[in-house]
Amino acid sequence: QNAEKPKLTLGVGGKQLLYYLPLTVAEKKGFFKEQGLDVEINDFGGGAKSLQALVGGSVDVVTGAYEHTIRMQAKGQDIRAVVELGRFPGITIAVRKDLADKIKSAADFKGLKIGVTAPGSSTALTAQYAMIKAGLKASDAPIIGVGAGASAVAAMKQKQVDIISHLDPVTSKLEADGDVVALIDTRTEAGTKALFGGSNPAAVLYLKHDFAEKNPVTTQKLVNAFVKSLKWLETAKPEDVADLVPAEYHLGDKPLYLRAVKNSLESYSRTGISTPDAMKSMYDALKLLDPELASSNVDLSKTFIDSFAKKASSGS
Amino acid sequence: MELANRLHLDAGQDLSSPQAGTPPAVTLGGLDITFHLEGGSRYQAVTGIDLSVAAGEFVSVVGPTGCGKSTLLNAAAGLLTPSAGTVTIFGQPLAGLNRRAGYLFQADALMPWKTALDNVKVALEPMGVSDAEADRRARDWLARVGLRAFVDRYPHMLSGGQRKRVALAQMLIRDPEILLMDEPFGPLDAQTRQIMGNLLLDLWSRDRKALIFVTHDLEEAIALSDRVVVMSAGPAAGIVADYRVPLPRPRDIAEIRLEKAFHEIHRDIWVSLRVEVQKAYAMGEGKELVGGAGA
Amino acid sequence: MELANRLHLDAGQDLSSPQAGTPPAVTLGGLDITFHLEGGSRYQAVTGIDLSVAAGEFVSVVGPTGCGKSTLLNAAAGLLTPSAGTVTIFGQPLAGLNRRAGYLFQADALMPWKTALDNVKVALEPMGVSDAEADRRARDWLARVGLRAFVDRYPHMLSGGQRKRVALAQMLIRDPEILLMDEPFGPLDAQTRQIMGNLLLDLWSRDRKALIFVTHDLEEAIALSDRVVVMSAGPAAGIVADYRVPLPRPRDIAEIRLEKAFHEIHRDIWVSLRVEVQKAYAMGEGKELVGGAGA
Amino acid sequence: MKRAKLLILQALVMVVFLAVWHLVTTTSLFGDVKTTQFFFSTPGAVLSRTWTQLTGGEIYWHLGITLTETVLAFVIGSAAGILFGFTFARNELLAAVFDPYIKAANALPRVVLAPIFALWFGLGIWSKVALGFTLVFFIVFFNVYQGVREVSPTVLANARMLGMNERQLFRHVYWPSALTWMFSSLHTSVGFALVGAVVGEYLGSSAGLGYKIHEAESVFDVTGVFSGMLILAMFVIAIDSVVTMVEKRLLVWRPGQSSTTV
Amino acid sequence: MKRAKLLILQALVMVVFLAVWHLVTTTSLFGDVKTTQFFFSTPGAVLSRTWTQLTGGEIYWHLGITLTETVLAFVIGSAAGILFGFTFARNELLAAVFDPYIKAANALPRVVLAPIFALWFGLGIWSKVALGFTLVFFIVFFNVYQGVREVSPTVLANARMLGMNERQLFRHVYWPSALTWMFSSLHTSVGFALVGAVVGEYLGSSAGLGYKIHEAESVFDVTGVFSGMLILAMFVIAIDSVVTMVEKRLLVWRPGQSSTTV
Ligand SMILES: Nc1ncnc2c1ncn2[C@@H]1O[C@H](COP(=O)(O)OP(=O)(O)OP(=O)(O)O)[C@@H](O)[C@H]1O
Ligand SMILES: Nc1ncnc2c1ncn2[C@@H]1O[C@H](COP(=O)(O)OP(=O)(O)OP(=O)(O)O)[C@@H](O)[C@H]1O
Ligand SMILES: [Mg+2]
Ligand SMILES: [Mg+2]
Repeated sequence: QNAEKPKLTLGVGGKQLLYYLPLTVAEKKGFFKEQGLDVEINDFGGGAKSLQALVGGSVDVVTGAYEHTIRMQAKGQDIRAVVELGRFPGITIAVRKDLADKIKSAADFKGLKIGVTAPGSSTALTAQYAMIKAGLKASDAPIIGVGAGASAVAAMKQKQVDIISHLDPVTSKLEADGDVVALIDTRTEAGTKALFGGSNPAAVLYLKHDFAEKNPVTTQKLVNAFVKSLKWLETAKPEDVADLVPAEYHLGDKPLYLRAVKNSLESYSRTGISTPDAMKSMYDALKLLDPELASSNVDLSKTFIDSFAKKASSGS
Repeated sequence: MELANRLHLDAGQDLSSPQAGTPPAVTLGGLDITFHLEGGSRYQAVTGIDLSVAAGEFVSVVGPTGCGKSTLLNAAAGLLTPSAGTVTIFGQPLAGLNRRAGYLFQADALMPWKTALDNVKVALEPMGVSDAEADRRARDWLARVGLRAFVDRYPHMLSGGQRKRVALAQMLIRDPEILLMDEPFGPLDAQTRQIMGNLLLDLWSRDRKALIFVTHDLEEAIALSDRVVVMSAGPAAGIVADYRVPLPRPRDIAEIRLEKAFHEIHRDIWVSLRVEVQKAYAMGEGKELVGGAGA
Repeated sequence: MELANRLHLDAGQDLSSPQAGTPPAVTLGGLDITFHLEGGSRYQAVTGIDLSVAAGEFVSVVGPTGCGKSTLLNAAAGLLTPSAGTVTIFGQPLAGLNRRAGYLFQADALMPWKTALDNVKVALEPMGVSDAEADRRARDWLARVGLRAFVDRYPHMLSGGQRKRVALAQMLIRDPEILLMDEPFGPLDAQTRQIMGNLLLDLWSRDRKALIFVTHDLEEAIALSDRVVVMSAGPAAGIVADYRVPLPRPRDIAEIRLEKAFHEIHRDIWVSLRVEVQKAYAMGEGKELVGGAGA
Repeated sequence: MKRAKLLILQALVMVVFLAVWHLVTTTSLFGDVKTTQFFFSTPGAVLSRTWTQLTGGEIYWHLGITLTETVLAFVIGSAAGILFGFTFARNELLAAVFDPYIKAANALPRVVLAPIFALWFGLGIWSKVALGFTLVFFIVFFNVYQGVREVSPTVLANARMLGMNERQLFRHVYWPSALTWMFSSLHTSVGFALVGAVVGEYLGSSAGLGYKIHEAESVFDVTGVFSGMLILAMFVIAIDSVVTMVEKRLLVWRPGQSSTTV
Repeated sequence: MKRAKLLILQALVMVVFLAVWHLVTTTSLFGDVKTTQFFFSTPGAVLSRTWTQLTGGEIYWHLGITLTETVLAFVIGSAAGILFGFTFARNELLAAVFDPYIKAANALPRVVLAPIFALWFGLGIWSKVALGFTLVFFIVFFNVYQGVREVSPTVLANARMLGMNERQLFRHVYWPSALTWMFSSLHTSVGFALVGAVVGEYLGSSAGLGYKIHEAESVFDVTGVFSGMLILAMFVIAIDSVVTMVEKRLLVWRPGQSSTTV
């Protein structure tokens, strides 16, 4: 059966991030081609921008945060995830080395400066969630946007922030340089459980509902490709990943890259399917933090279509 | 004499226009021009100016420096709206620019980004003359003002007198019905002045142009014109005398200075002018009133 | 006569400088000035100019329009580096600007962003005069040129003649040892010219200034100066005659025109000038060679 | 009278703009209402949000920070632009040697430089000032450079003959002559100073209008984004009118467009 | 001779710059070598990477796209700036009415507008052109506007007295008179056109230099970032010299800085 739309555009906010590794794997391993798809990948300055591109119709599908689908449903945009790529958020909350002996948990964050990728982003929400869980108020510590790349590293090295809630490779870089000590690490199952009480969908492939309805075959093929790359990642060693991706991705420091991959490998989804529990835990966290969502009533079954991923898993 | 001249002003039109009945080319009626200054004060440059120039008439305007001669030409050209009074061109009240007039400015007004040739050529463009024809005529005119070897120079590469001659060619090539000329021969030597003067007379006498000619050279004014108008010193300058030049045409401007009638009228005008200049100087120096400047 | 004058050129210094022995204020020796034109061609404006002006001497320069008078003054001011020849100021070869000279430009050179008063005042700033003192002296000078009522005007609010007089005050207030003046009285009426001329003579005679005065008014040149230098027509203009004016000082410029000696020298210069102007005109018109312009 | 007419016309433009905006975002003439609102919100929502913000106190704190950054970037950037513009215009060799480097520097995308600024100047206001500076500086620099070279040769020669030294020439000739050019560039650079500050905040900060806008954008709150931009716009008009006032004062000497009679 | 001296001096500046950079990043005089290299790479690495890229073929594809965007943004932006500049300068009422809106529009942070441009113009080159346009337009606009108003009143009056209509005035008076102003603004806006294109690519695209830089930046490949910027810089110098050539041709009539004798 041929895809209805073999040529499609995919949006992503920071393709090189380990967060989106399954995409690079699918691309480099040729899984899209295998399915007869010609996918043009558009890289955006951030997750929000790629979502806007989807709503505006500039891209067909997006690899982005699951959280976006909840927000969009709350705004009446029927955007749904079709395959889960990351089962743990992959966000690490770390404290600066020289404060490590004083700050032991989120309960001690009061008054400290917390660096996040951007105000309102998932790194910010995770940090605030941790504080609320520890009995503080979300406004007890100033949230500072430090950006996504080298500027985040700079902010920590210069002691502009005390705590950093960030993603790889920033976290691994800081850890490797011995600048920070991780407090909460949602790259691992244990860390995620400790914070959210269960797994928590992170990166997903999402699209407009009508796209899935109009192009079921295309969607299925896409999901097949992603599930295949998840399967590959399940057994891959950090070295395999390093060999697969372009050399520029190695952060100019291969041991660092290997370390970052190793830290992250556990967080990729195994099946591509998210559980309702995990989805609910995410929604509850959002409700707690975002006044706009607090009063919302989103039907979570509309945020994730699991039939494609199920078919892909059983098919392969 | 003074009185006679003043009377002549009113009767001027009939006497001076060769063809009575057609409306005069330029009529300034009760013209007042007041400038706004910084800080709200005003300066009344000229007041109560009545002047009529018939088609085919050559009128020179003389007066002490700063009395308002250029201002008068600006009003006749439509570049300046008078505060009071009327400007009538061939019987029509003037609204906006005076399209039937050519104006030779006192200051440098050539386009600095065009060569002498292009500056003259461009004057023909609004008339729809073809490029080749415009080129030919512009070269011809530049030769007539003695600048054949300088056609390709930009204005900044020309001397003051050369620039003035380019401006002259630029104005004359359009052959306008009314010529307004503000010290056109100022930066020229006496000889070149005569050559240019003869050129101008030639052109003027061919068809019935009206000419208002501002100059500081009284001899030149008399040698060239039908009437010499003397303005008083500013502020609030007016016309104090209007002399008819009783010399026959055609004239050779070099020769005419030797005639007796020339000397008589020269002396007359000189005296009335001298009074005005001294008045102007006294005022400017502030010995009398710092007059009108704060009205 | 012609020959005598040419000889006088060489012997000029001793004859003309009231105090032989001190070096002349300005000496131009074998001056050549050639301009580069677009497209690589050249225009030789003046060539082989030898001119010496002693301290205390008043020299007028006359010549057909475009012959190179302004160019000569520019060279003496140090604004233009000659292609060949030397400029010597009080015995010192001139390098860079001539700091001992004041220059009245032919074109408008007032700072448009300063009022008449400020334009004159600013000339005293390089001399370190205090502000109050500068103000007093500037007002005084503006009054002397007849502009007391116009001190607060910006240049664009002044008439052409008024601007020229501001520039005159601006130059004279500094009291420079050498005065270079390019048609200073061009846009002034005959009366004002005389007043300004007397003012200038007054100033000049007080201390031994050297004065190079470019004018188109031959009568003015004779009435004011010790020597009148006549330039030939360009291109490659030179000095063709150098007349000493045999009139006694002090002079009243209005009266002096009535003397016989005045008329004689006027006629002499007029003739030699006329030849040059006609040559210039013929050249410009291209009847003879389009000369030198492509050398 | 004339002033009133002008204000009415300006208001009219505003009303037409709002009406079109309203039409686009609340009727389905131009596509799906939900999608258009996702991108453009509605004028009503934006205005009411702006009102809420302006009457609340919090925004003024952010505005204050952005204002400080903008003014600093503008002042330092124009001062440096003026200084370098003059220096380079007066020193041909210097200008010729550095010309390619300046052109190249002007073309560097500032967004990419943000991490370096953060490194050098920290995350406080100074990294934003630096970003605004890089925008303002070049605009002012090129205009002042040109302005100085445009000085009328005669006026300059005259001033030099009056014996002015370099400093006096600067004060009495170059500076006034370049003023028109400078003000033309200042009108552009006021805007760019603000852009620099906001983009800097957007890329990493803890306060300021750009921070607010970024926050709103991250949670897809377009209404918040537009109301932030609206506040910004009002803000720049205020700063610019100060520039215009100064300009009017300093350029009194200029001949008006047409001759002025009563 | 003079040209050679200039080139030597320019090379010298470059060498000094590289030497300082080298010193900072390879010796521990200015802090930890690893950290400084993390932020600034080393000149050797950047140059060799640039060399690899320029000798490889791939970069030219990206360069081509960025070039297209830059040129389009520059051409359309300046054309619109010139057009509006002239129209507004010739129509006082229009200028007065729209003045605050133009000032406000100039101050909007373009980064925030990127999604809207993507919506309107898609993800292809046109959304980047739009971004570049918004930068170029205002710079050119303000300068042309001022340039037209700077026309010498006497020259204008003379041209009008010669009977020129609005179109002829434009061709023979306003246009040549505003040229100097325009070119001054074009030198700034060449850079900004490129900034617009690159930032647009940086914010969302699948090709172009900005894309390459963004890619490099997010994997901490500073060497890649700097080599991208270096290529960019060489690039803008090339475009700018074209502008300078055109300028030289069009402004032959201007008096030189000093009087020219042989
Ligand atoms: N824009 C202006 N604002 C104020 N006053 C002005 C303005 N233009 C001219 N004046 C004044 O009006 C008077 C007449 O000026 P105008 O230029 O007509 O004199 P003029 O007779 O042409 O003198 P000149 O022979 O010196 O050229 C002068 O005193 C001048 O100062
Ligand atoms: N920058 C220049 N480039 C080329 N030629 C020039 C330049 N400046 C002047 N000339 C030429 O040199 C000659 C002398 O010019 P100059 O201005 O000295 O004449 P002038 O004697 O002062 O004339 P006028 O009495 O008309 O002012 C003229 O023919 C002029 O065209
Ligand atoms: Mg006048
Ligand atoms: Mg001259």
